[in-house]
Amino acid sequence: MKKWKLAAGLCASVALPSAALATDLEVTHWWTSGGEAAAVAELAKAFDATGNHWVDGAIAGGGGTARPIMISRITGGDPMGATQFNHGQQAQELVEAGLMQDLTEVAERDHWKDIIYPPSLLDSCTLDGKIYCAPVNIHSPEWLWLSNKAYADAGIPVPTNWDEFVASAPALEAAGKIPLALGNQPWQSNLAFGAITIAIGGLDLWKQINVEKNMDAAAGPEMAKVFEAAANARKLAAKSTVQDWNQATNLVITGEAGGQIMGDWAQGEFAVAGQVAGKDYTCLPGLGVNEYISTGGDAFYFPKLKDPEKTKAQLELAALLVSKEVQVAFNLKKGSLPIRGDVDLSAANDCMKKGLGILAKGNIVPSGDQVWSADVQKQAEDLMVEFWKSDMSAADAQAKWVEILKSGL
Amino acid sequence: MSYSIQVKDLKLDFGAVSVLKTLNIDVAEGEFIVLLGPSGCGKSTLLNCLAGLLDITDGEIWIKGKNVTWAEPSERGIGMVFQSYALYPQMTVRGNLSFGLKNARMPKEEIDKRVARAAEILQIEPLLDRKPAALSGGQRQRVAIGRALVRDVDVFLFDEPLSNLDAKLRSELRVEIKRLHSRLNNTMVYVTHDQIEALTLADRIAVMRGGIIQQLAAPQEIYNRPANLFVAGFIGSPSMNFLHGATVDNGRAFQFGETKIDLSGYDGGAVLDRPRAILGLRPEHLLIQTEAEPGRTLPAVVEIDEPMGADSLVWLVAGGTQMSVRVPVERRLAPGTRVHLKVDISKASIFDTESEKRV
Amino acid sequence: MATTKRPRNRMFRNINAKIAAIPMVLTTLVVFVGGTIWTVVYSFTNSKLLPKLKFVGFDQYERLWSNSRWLISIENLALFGVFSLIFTISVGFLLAVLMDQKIRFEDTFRTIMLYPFALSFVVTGLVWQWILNPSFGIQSIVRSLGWESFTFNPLENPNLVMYGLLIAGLWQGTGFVMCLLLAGLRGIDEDIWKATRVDGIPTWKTYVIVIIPMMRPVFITTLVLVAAGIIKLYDLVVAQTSGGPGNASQVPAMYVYDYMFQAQNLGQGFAASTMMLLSVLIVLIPWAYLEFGGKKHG
Amino acid sequence: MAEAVHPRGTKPRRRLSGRNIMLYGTLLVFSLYYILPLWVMVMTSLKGMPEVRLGNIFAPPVEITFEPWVKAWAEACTGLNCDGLSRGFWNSVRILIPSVILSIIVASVNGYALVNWRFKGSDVFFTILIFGSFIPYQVMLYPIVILLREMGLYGTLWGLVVVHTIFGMPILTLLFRNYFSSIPEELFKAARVDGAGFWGIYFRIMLPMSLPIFVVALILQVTGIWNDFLFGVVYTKPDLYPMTVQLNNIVNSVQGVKEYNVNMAATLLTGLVPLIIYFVSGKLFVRGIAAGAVKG
Repeated sequence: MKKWKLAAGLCASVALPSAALATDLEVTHWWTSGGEAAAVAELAKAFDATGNHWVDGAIAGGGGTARPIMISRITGGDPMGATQFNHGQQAQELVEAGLMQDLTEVAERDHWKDIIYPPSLLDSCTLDGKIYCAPVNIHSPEWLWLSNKAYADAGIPVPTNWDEFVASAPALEAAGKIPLALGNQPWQSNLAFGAITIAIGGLDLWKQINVEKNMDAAAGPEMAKVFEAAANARKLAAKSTVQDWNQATNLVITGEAGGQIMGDWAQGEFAVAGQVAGKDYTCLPGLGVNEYISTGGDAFYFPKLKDPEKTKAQLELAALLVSKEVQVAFNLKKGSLPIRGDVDLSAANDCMKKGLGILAKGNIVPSGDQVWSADVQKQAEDLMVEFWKSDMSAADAQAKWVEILKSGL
Repeated sequence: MSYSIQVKDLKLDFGAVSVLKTLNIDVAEGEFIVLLGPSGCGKSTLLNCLAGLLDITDGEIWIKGKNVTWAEPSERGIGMVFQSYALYPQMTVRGNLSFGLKNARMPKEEIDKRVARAAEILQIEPLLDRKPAALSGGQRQRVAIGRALVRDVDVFLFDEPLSNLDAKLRSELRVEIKRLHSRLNNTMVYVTHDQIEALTLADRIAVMRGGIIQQLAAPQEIYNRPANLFVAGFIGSPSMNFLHGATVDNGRAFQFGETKIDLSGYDGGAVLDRPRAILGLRPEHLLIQTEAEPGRTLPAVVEIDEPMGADSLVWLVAGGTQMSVRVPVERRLAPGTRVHLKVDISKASIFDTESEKRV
Repeated sequence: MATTKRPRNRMFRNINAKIAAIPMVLTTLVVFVGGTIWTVVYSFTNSKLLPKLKFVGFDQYERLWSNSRWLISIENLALFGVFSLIFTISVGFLLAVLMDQKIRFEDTFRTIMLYPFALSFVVTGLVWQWILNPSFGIQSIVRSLGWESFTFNPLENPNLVMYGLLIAGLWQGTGFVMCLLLAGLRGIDEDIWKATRVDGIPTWKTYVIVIIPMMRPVFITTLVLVAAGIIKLYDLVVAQTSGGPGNASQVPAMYVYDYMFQAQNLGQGFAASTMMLLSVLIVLIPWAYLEFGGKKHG
Repeated sequence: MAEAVHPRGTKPRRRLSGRNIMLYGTLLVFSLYYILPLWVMVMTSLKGMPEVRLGNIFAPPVEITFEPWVKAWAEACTGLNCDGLSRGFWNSVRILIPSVILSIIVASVNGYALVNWRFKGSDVFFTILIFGSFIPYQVMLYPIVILLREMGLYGTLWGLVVVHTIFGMPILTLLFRNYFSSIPEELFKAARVDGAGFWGIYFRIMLPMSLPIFVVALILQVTGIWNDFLFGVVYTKPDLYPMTVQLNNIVNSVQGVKEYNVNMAATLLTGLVPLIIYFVSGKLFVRGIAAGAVKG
C-alpha cells in the first residue's frame, strides 16, 4: 500500500495551486455565448487592471446547469470568489444561511443607493437592511426581434407591433419562412409567454397578478385573452425546432425566421453577426404594444471566504462592477441596460436606446425572478413548454397556471 | 493415553440450521481415522472445523494437547490435502511446496531441505520446476500431499483427496497414502464417501449422517456389527439384505413371512420378542443350496445372476424381498430356479425397527 | 487457553478482513443507506434552496403526483425501460448467438459493436441528435435521393421522441450486453450441445429450452446492469432532446435534478427521488429475496 | 477460464451457403448501425463549416481539413478561456489515475472479502451495494456534498476520487465477487493452512489469477470516470475540471452558428482515451466478462 500512498502524495502535490502574487479571484458565471463572452472579457480586463487576477469559471449550458454547481460549491465549503445569480429570490437562502459576504460597507461608501436605477435592483440585493449583491445589468425579456431580410424576401413591410406581426405570418409562411423562432429550452417558452402577457394584458393586469398576487385576475377573462394569443403564437412557432435561444436568434439573423421573442441579450448575437439595428433587424420592446419592460438582470454575489486578502479583492470587484466605466463597457458588449442612469451610452445602438428611453420614463415592472420563487417559475416553465409544444387548450393551460401561482403564495 | 486430536462437544450452526450436533472424537497418536458418510453428512464440514477453516459454534478442539479452538489454521500443526488439489496455478511445484514455509519465515536452507525430502518421498523431483497446469491428475495430487508433507506436522487432513482421479490412479494413490502413513506414522484424518478407501485405509472409521457420528469403530467392527440400520446399509457393496419381520419365541427365532429362522448363535445382546424387527444379512454370509433346512434356510427364486470376474452376484426374491448373494463365479443359476438360502446367523445383525439400532 | 477467551478472540479474528471491509461498510451505511434516509426525511419538509427540517407531511408527494410533467416522466421511463430491456437483451442475445457461430473477423465485429460503450451518453446523445435531425440527417439524405415525402424526424415528434432516444440508447448499450451474453454462451459446456444434437433438438429450440435457462446468472447480471442504467437515464436525454419537444421526453431523473437545483425546491426534488428509490426497491426486493433469501450459499 | 472463449456454434460448411449469407448479412447490417455515427463524426470533423452546412452528413469531405481538430484541441472558447480541450486533458488524466486505481483496489478487496471472508451481515451489505447501483446520481448529489464537506475533501482531487470510488463500487464489487467466487474455494483454504493471511492470500494467490477481471474493471472505470461530467464539475473547481467540462462548454456554448465540425472533433478527442483502451483490450474484456459475469 505504501506505493499507492506515495503516488497519491505526488498527485496531490501536483494538484496544489501555484501561489500567485496578485490575488486570484475565481468568478463563476454562465455567460458563454458570443456576445456574453465578449462582455465578460470587459469585466475581467477591468478587474485585472486593479492588480488582481480574474480566474474565469464559465459553465456552459445556462443557469440550470451552472446554478447547482455554484450552490454545491458554496454549501460544500469550497466557494468561488464571486458568482453570478439572477437577482431576486435565487440566492436568498444562501444569504440567510450566512454564507454570503456583506457588501453594505462598499455600497455606502460608493453611494449605491443614489446611483443605482431603478432602485428595485438594489432592493433585490438587500436583506435586513444589508446589501449582499452587486447588480451588473438590467435585462428585459419583453422584446420582439424581427428580421428585415425575411420581410424583404416575403415582400411585405416589417411589422411595428405584435398584431401586425401575427397578421404578417401567412405571407412569411408562403415565402417558406418560419414566422416565429422559438428554442426548445423551457425557459424560452415561459419568456415568450411573459412578454405576450405584458403586451396583450397590459401593465395593470400584470401588476395585479404578479405583484398583488390577485388570483381572480389570473383566472379572469383578460388573462384568458392572453392565453388565446399565446395559443395563436404557438402555431407560428410550430416549425421551429432549434434547441438553444441563440440558435433561434440565428434563424432571425439569417432571415429564415420572421421574428423571435427574446430578451435584450439577443442583440449581442446580432452585434457579433455584424448586423445593424434598424437596417438588418428591428426591435420592438414590449412587443411594440405596451412599451413596458421588466427589470430583471444579473447580479454578482460574493461568498464568504476565509482569506482576508480575497475578501479585500471581493470588495474591490463589487465596487468595480457598479462603476461607470465598467457599466458602459460591459453593457455595450452584452446588449443589456446599465444599472445606473448616469452613464453616457451614446455609443449604444438603436435598440439599446429604445430600452434606455423606456427605463428613463420609468415604464418598468419587476421581473419574474423578483416576484416569484424559482419553484413557481420552474413549474410555470414546465407548463409553458408543454403548452407551446402540444395542443393543450388555452383554458386548460390557464387553469393549471393559476394552480401553479397559488403554490407560491 | 495421549491423544493427537480431541473434539469435545463440537457444535456448528449455520444460522438456524444445525450442521454438526455435539460431536466427540478422540484420535490417538498415529491413528488413521476415516470420516465416512453420504454427501451432506457433515464429514467435510467437520474436517474444515478441525483445520480451522470454519469457526465453530460451541465446543473445543484440542490438537497435540493444545486448545486450538480459535487458533489460525496455520497455527494448528496440521497439513491438508484437498479434493481438487488446490495447487496455486501461478506457482511452480517448488513454489507450491514452499509457500507455507515461506509464510512461516523459515530459513531458505531449511525450506530447500524439506522440499527435497518431500519430493523424494513422493517421487516428484523431476516435476519441481513445472507449473501445475503441466501435471497430470495423479502428479498434482502427489504435489498436494507434498505440500502437507513439507510442513512436517503430526496431523494430516485429507478432504476426499482421490475422488477426482480415475479408478486405476485412485487405487495406486490409496496404496501410496497407506505406505506414507506407515512410514511417517503421523495422525491422519481422511474424509471420503468411498467405503473401499475407508475400509482399506482406516484404523477406525467414523460413519456420519446428519451431523452426527453414527458409529466410530474399527472397519471390521463396523462391517460385521453395524451400530444401526444406516451404517449397515451404507457400508458394503452391494448393500446388506434386510428382511422385515418379527422376533418370536422369547427372542430365539426370527419370523419372516412363513419362514422361521433360528437365532441361536447370534452375536449381540438380548434379542427379546419384538413385533417389528429387521434381520440384516450380508450377501457373502448367505449360501445357496438346493435343499431346505428348517430354521436355517429360507426359500427364494433366482431372478438374475451377475458374474463380476472374481465372484458372482445372484439376485433373488424371497418372500417378496429382493436379496443378493455372493457366490463363486463358476456357479451359474438360471432365472426362475427355486433355491434355499442358508443363513449364517453368527454374522447376521438384528435391528429394532423403531429405534433402527442393532440389538 | 480456556473458553472464556473466546469472545475477545472472535472480535479480533480475521481482523484484517474486517479492516478491509470498512470502505464497503462505510459506503453502504453512510452513503447509500444514510443518503437515502436523509433524502426520505427531507422529502417531508419544505426545503427550498438549502435543506431545512420544517416538516410539511405529504404535501410534496401530493404535489408530485398531481404534476403532469412528473406523470409524463414516469410514463416515459416505463416505456423506455420496457423497450430498452427487451431490445438490448434480445438484440444483444441475437448478436451474441451470431458471433458464436465460428465466424471470421469476430474481433472486428466485436470491436464495432462494443466501441459505442466507450463513449459517454452526452456524446451519444449529440451524435444521434444530429443524425436524426430532419434538416441534415437521415430524412434530408433520403429526400435528396428523390423520395420527397419521406419523413423521419422522431426527435421532433412528441409521439416518437422516446423511440429516438431508444435508438441512441440501444446503439450505446447493446454491444456491452452482447459481450456479456457471448461470454455466457461460451461458458456453457460443449457436452450440452453434443447432447442436444444427439437428441435431434433443432438449434433454435436448444437456445430457448436449454441454453437460455442455463445462462440465468449472466442474464441476471445483465439485467441488473441494464436496469440500473435505465433508472439513471439522464445524460442521454439532456444531450439529445433536453426533455423536448415540450415535455415529451422528460424522465424522472431530470425532474429530480430540475426541481432540486433549478426550481430550488429541494423538498420536491427529494420527494421525486424517494419515489424513484421506492420503485427501485419494489422491483429489486423480490429479486433479492429470490437470489439471496431462497437458497443457501457456500 | 481461458478455454471458455472459443466459439461454440456449428462450424460453417460452405462459404456461400444460405446460412452464411444470413449470418454475415445480419452482422453487416448491425455493424452499419454501430459504425454509422462514428463515420458521421469523423467525416464531419474533417469538413469545413461551409461544406458541413451544404452537404450530406454521410458524405466524405470534398476537402479535408484538420482545422476543427486544432480548434477543438487548442482554440475553442468557453467564457474567457480559449484553450480548447487541452486544458482539461491533463486534469482528466490526473483524476483518472488515482480514481481508477483506488476504486479497483477497494472493489476487488470487497469482492474478495465477500467471497472468502464472509462476516456477519456481509450479504446484507452486498445487497445494499447492489441497490446502490440503482440510485440515480442526482439524488445523491446533495448528501455527498455534505459528506465531502464534513470530511474536508470538498473541492479537492481526493474528494472526487472518493466519489468515483463510491459510485464505482457497486458494479465493480459485483464483478469481482462473481469472479472470485469462480476461483475454487479450496485454493483459498489451502493458502490459509499454509499460513497466508488476508492480504497474503489477496496479493499472492488471488491477484495473480485475476488479470481478466482487472482488465474489465479497468475498462469500465476508465470509461466511466473519463466520461464523467456531473461529479467532475460539482465536486471540484475550475483548475481541476476534467475534459468533459470543456467538451460540454464547447458543445453547449454556441457562439452564433453551431460549429458542428468542431463539436465532432471535440467529441472524438474526448472519447479517444476510452476508445483506444477498447480497441486495444477488447479481447481481454470479453474474457474477463466471461469470468466475472457468468457465474452468478
